Amino acid sequence: MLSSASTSSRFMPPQATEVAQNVDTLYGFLLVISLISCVLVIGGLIYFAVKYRRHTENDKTPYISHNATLEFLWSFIPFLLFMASFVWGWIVYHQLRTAPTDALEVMVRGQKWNWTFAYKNGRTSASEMFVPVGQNVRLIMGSSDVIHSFYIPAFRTKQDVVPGRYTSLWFNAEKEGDYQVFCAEYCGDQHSGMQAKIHVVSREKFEDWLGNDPYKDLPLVEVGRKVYTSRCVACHTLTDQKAVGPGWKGVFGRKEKLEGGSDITVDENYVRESILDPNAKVVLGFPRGVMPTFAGQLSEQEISGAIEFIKSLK
Amino acid sequence: MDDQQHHHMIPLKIYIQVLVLLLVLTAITVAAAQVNFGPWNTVIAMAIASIKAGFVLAFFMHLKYDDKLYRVCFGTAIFFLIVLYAFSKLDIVTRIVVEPFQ
Amino acid sequence: MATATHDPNKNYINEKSGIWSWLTTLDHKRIGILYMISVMSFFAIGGTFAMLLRWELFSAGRNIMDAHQYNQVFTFHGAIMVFMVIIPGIPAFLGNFILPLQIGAKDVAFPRVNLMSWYCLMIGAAIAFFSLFYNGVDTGWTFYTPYSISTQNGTLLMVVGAFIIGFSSILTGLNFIVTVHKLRAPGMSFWRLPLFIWALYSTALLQILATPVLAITLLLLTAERVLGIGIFDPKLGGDPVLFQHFFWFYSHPAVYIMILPAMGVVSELIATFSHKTIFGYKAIALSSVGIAAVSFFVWGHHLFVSGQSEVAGILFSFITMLVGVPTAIKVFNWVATLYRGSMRFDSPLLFALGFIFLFTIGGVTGIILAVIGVDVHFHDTYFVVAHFHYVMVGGTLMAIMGGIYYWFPKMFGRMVNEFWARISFVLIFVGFNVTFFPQFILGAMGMPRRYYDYLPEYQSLNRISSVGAWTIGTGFLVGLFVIIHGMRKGVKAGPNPWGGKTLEWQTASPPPHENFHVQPVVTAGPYEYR
Amino acid sequence: MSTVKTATSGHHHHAHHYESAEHEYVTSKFGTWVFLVTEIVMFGGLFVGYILFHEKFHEMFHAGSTFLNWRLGALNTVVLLFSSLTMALSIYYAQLGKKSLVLLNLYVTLACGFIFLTVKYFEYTHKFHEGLFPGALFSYDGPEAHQFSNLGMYFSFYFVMTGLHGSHVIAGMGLITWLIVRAHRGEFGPEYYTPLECTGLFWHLVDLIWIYLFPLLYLIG
Repeated sequence: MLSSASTSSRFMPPQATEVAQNVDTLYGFLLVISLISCVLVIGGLIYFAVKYRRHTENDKTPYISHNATLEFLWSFIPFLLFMASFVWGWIVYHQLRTAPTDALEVMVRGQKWNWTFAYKNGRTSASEMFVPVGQNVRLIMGSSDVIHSFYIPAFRTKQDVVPGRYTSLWFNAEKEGDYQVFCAEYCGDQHSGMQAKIHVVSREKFEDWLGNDPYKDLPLVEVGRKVYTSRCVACHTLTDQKAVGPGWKGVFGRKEKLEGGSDITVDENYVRESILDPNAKVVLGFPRGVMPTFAGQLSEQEISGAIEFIKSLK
Repeated sequence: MDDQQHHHMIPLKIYIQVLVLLLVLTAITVAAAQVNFGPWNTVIAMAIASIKAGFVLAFFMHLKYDDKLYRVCFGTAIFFLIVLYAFSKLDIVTRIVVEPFQ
Repeated sequence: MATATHDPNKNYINEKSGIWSWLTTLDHKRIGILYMISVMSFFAIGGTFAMLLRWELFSAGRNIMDAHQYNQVFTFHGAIMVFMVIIPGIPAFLGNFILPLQIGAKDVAFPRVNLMSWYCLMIGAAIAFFSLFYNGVDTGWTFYTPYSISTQNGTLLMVVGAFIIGFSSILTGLNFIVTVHKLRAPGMSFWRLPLFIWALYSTALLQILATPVLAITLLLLTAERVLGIGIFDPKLGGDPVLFQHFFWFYSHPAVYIMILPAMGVVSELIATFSHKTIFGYKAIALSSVGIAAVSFFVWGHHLFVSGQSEVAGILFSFITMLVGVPTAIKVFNWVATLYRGSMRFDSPLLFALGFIFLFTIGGVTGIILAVIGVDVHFHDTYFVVAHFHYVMVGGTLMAIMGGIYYWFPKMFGRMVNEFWARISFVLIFVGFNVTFFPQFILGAMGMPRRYYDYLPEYQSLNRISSVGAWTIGTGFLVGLFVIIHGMRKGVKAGPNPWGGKTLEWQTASPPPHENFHVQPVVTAGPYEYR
Repeated sequence: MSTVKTATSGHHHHAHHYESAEHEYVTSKFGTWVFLVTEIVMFGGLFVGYILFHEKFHEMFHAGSTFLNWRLGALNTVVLLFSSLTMALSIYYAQLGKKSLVLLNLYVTLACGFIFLTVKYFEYTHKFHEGLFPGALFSYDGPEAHQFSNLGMYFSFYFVMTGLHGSHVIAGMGLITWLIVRAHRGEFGPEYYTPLECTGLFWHLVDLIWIYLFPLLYLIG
């Protein structure tokens, strides 16, 4: 009976958590019921349609108005099947939504178009997070602008991230690997670009990653490149092509016309100000109020790194 | 062709009595609001308002003497509003508040 | 009124002429035709947006438009199809034309309100389209806050447009309830009403009781954008999840406003084209009303992952299962009607059988989504997109096409070209499955919906889907030509070309202004094939 | 095809698709009641929103309601209740065929509408003067504003609810003016007073909504 469950899992992302296996088994069961009911209904439809074709214009058809037992059966049996799948669904849902108490807690912040993560010891990362294998992890999620949704297909779990309050989600990854994270609630232009990766690694690698400083003995330009790949790639390109924001190649030192009509040359102060307060001086032709502020989210080292990186793109 | 049978008419006296009753009830609800019964204030105010509404519906809007269908209409509207309130309230009350750390 | 001598070739079309006679008509049949023209043109526009969507999704990365334009295209596709095509579709077009005829009335209860309902649709649609000049709308047809509050564009105009279109739906519902209660032909008890009328009556209940909540929600959203009242805006202490509660309290009954009339059309088609009385008349009639009633308690299955509490989620999942039972009963009754019938595969029957085929798949996937444990994975993915297209396009649009071809002789006095109508069915049916079945698999693989760009591994299925979409487009184009050709050059049709037993087949085609020269008296049920 | 109206008092030809004037009367009344259902559900949705937020921010709503002048609210309640009576009486006298009394009652009802709106006008200007604007426009910085950051939300509800109700009062007054014009033409009498009855039902509903609005906003807050 569960053969179709295994065939279905061929079209599903890998089952990386125990909950994912339970969800897939339930989905397999539902697929089997659906297959049977489709075969019954559509098969019956086609069989009757072919068998009872019209021979002459005044064929006599029997006056069958109803049949109580048949009608009872085809109401009660679906009702039982629906109740069974409801209860099974409830059990799986309860498992999905009750986080074990000893879980490793990580703060997740959704912001128009990237995800940032903060661990208890102050270590932060963007667009990617590291998690030890076989460890219960509980994400406490908030949004600083609109509704997003943290969706990990491989863990079969998803939870909206609602501004103004916190929501949570938990998982226990059993297999090491990189797992894709999507934003699943429409949140504007780069909704499809708002992705992240969960790296499930061994405990030692995780402890090492957690402890070290991500920019240890990296030149400022490389720090800037890391900041770019994790925070800015969704809206800025490394060429001179405009995505949502300006392309960075050759922008440094260029003279730009602002919305107010005055001119400005792109220097360190303008870049720093645009990072901390993007709507202060908006260049003509670019949408106002789209770039979020990074004040309080980027350290001094990361901001100066970003500036150096932009400067290096001639 | 016009089989004009006279529709039910409420005597003038009853109209006047209903208005007086409504004004008295308004006075009561205003007086009751001055006294602080704590959460009971809301219940009293809504009860009196519902009584007043009942009188307006029954007499001024002829619901008491009219086709029962109109009562069904009014009742269904109220019923589905209660459903909207009940399910939304259930969600708000049973939400688990998630606390951040740090 | 004395029975004037009625001139046989005088009917509602050629009785008066000139555009003004159409724009100020009070005849329910003419208003039905006005709605037909509006709904079909909005469908053409919405369909074009769908073609653009599928072209952009043909391969990963940028094809023909950038992200912001894509977001506007899917918003307009959704809003036009929902508010202007599929909600007014059957009730206002086929319903307006056929309801008075099927219950033996001369017109709907309030003809002027009926015309006002059409103008509400057109004015609302005009305002909604006007948002294109204020750099469009990119919030999705659901207008979720706080995004719909903060985005600077024409959202306000589309919200006001949808608000006005809502009144068109309310007024149609009001007219139908009063007409069914007060203007039935002598002898036509509630248990002798055709099933299409039962479906329209249940839909009217939904239109009356649910649409006003949409009106107040959109009004609050307008006040939110203009005055910043803060009820749905978290920055001012509001609760965006409450917006979702209010929005879906209307929008789930709205999906039953879309499907119930379609079920009514299919009941008519199955009974007439198998020349056999419908199986389980009372069961189908009561399940229409049953679905309408239970549909008010299930909206929370749209909020399973939105931050709604677990308790509420479980309750909504349970009640959604209950609404599945009457839906299943209806499908089983249709198939049972075919047993020992005498079927001729005219285009209306093909669309009815296509409806049952696709609606069954849509229905079972709906049950899968109602199981809360599984829905967490499938919510907001292409699995959901495939599900609601199976029930909306596979359901309501197939029923609209079936209904048009079925009542075409009654409406225009001519028959459509059967061969090309069947070609259009095959194109739509095959194209539809090729488009949307792969999307179930895409959803299972985790591809989220409303995605402008996707990972390379989703590309092959998206390509198949896009090719299928263009086949549907061709199918509907062929259908359009069939209708236009049929109107002008179709073979003349008699009053009852299909051998139907309901009242509309007892008057001329196209019917005179007052529908029946002699007031029909009903003595038996609607499907008396003895 | 449309209802043909003749000048003689109260005589009226019903529309062609009805069997009799009585049939038209009953159908129109049923149609009005179904329309009232949509009004009740719309205002009801607003009331549900208000009650949900009232229970969420209880103290803030209470503080907000102290700004309202409950005496003006009570006066408006009395005015609307009285106008409900005069509206009902205009139908009563139409059934008796006393055209002058019908007109008198309609004029009094209209006058009550104006009184209601002027009282609302003073309440609104008083609030604007103090800076009690809805939501984000809230610019009052008295002690309560420091105590509750979202005090503006109470006034959002206040202005949306009373504004929507006020617009329905204006709509009702428009209908009554149309009735007055037709009453002057002598169209209403014992045989035909359907428009009076339907407008009356609408006006009573507007009064009914104020009966709930007054305690919810002014008294318990």
